[in-house]
Amino acid sequence: MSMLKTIEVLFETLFSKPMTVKFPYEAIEIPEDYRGEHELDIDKCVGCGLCAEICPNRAVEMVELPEEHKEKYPKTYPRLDLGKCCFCGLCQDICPRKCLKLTKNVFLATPDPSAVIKNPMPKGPQ
Amino acid sequence: MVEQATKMKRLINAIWIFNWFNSCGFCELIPLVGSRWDMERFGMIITGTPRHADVLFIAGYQTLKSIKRAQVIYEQMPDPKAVIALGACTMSGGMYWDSYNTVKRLADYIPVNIYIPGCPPRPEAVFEACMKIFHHVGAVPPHGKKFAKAHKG
Amino acid sequence: MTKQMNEKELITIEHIEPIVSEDTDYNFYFGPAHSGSGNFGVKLRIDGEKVTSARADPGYLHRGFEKLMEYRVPMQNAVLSDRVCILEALNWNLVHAEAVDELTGVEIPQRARYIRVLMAELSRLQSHLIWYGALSLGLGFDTGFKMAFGYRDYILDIFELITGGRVYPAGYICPGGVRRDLPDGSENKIKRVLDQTEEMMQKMKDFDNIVFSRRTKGVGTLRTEDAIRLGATGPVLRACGVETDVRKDDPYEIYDELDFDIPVREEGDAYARCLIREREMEESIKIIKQVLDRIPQGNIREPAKITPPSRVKIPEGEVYVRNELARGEGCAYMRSVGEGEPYRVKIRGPDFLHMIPVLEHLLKGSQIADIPAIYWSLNICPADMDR
Amino acid sequence: MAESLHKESKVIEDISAKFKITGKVQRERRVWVTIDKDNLIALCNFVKELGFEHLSAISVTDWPEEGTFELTYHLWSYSEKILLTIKTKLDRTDPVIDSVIPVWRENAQIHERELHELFGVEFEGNEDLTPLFLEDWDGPPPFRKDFDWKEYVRQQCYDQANERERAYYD
Repeated sequence: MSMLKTIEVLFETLFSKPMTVKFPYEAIEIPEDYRGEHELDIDKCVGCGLCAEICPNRAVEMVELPEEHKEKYPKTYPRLDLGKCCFCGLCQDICPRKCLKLTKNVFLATPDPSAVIKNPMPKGPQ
Repeated sequence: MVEQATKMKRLINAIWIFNWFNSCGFCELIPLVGSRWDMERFGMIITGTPRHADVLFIAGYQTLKSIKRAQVIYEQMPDPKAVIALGACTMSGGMYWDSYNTVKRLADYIPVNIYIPGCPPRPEAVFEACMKIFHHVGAVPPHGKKFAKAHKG
Repeated sequence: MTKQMNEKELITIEHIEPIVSEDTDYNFYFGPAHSGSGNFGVKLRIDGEKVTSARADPGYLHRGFEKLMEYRVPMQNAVLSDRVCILEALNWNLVHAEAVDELTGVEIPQRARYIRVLMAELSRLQSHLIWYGALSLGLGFDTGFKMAFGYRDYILDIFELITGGRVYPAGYICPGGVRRDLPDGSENKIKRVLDQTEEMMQKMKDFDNIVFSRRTKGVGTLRTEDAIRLGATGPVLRACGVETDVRKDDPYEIYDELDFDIPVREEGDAYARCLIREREMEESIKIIKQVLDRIPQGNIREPAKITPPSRVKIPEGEVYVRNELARGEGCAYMRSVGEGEPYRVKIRGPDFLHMIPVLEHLLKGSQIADIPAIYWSLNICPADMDR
Repeated sequence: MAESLHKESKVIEDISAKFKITGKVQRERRVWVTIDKDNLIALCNFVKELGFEHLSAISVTDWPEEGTFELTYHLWSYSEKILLTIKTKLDRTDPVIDSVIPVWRENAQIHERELHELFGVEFEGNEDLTPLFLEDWDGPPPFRKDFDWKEYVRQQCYDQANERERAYYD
């Protein structure tokens, strides 16, 4: 490769914008239906259990709510264990009521594994 | 406890990483090392031998054969060290929960400082985990029955 | 000071025993943790600088894939199937989806066929970029490594846009079609990424410097009859002069309607394999452009809703699917007895034969310095060898 | 589609002229042939001359109720561009068959070594049947149907009391 070629490539890359995304200050825009952390809309959920059945990793389990919400939400609702989940989105596609949605949040790092279990909670004021 | 934390504090600006990537992590490590995310901006450099490494990146499932090597690597690393486990397979067996040859919980074999769920986790999640672990290091005992007792001593 | 030493202690040349030839014969483990790929070891027996014998030591990634698929329904298997070889997830999705489609005999909508080929070719493109990065890392050429993985990231943005996941499409190509439709505006995003990849390939040609060609030319040459006897397929076989490509010989999906040509070379050495893969990237870009112009409208999956696992039934039958992956010929034999789960799935990745017979044959008699060039010119991925 | 099947049916005629087989053409470029275990090697040598030089895969299907292993040899011919699958059955209690190494050298050797480890099939004539993937595994051959992985994993790795692993016990 002749020396001229090297200098040309050198200047070309010297003045072109580097392709690095400087993460904490700038970030690439995550597209609309990215498969990240789950979000359950408990009012629409009828507790049919299809998401627990289709999940390949058995990360979804149907559980009751704690006592104080039992009378308002008597049925069983999906509890998502993100430690087992492979974020494939099958539960989101199979849900007949479309109440389980995968959001764009990916920042889930935790020192202890039990903190990633998402129990179904009503979206109340508390 | 305190002296371990001070030792770890020195670690923050230059984090030398040894990656024991079984399979999934490898395809997510490349963007980290590549020029798009470029983890060397934070002083995170991949070293060839565990002897120079401070942080052990373990990603993907570990088979019975590869966990033996991972333990040897963990013991070879000099003392102020941290272990970052990427992916769901390290927390609970993940997608291969019913496979006869994979390790279900990494914490039984290697003390893990921080887990990153995700299959595999995004580069941003890995950066955020590194930020988390290195800012309040020492306060968090490594997770794992066998090793937690040793840590208290 | 020297006078006090008596003659006995003076070491003369005759006292040092000559190194006899069998002392220079030792074992060497080409360690499991490589910089370029998953975990895989080769036990080498080395005499001086030459490798006298090599023996592959697989098993670091063995998770019993074929039996895991016997416990899951096809939709769950689709999610599982993109973890067979992590570097070309969508191609393995296509292998699994085609096996189930041929068993169920369902008629795939035409639009889904086009999207499938589009995604498979994009996955081949990014897999070749990984190969180029890993090979230049193995040869110590770090500019190529950083550049290849940087440009691959743009293709991952397309995967993220279309399938929702950067690296794992999570069964995007599923039995019956594809899981999601192309978001609008993705055509020109794909075209922009193709231009960036072409710009990178232009740089690749400029970088074709002495170091790169000197270290791979004449290294790891494979004769044609050895290649066929050892079971090499794909670029490794085309580098030995056999003009065969599963997309042309055993066409699947819509490959018989597209026109692309197969690069073939005669030398059969590592450099020929590199040139073939560079030409194949240009072919993939040509295919993607053709597919983008001809995508018809229509729905994207035959049974539009996902049937719950309890009511899924695969009709009885057996089928053998062969696909052209970036590394070679990936095949799946699926046997079903009418239940929801397949009765037996046999997956044979191209690297099962590239990493054990072909690699052992090539490493025998090569120099130690050539091991990385041979190893990464075969574009190996231990995940689909161990399964 | 049907009219272009003469190439495939010609392969079946050539083979059935010499051997007692039951063959069928599944679709274009797919020919399935069943033969009994004894003259498998003769058939393999014959089809190798016919041009089937690429051994794509060897697979074993385990039929516990019938007490048989079903071996399938998938062969591809670069010249004819047809995939021929040879299927034989062998007894499950002592699965012994003679190896096809004389026909397809190292390619067959590595396939047989893997099937020996995962299914326990004995291949006579294949000297190197050492374990391939598993290191010091003393259990039964793992891919057999009677070795249930879910049971094995529940005893080895999980305990029902653990609230998080309850889901693995359906």
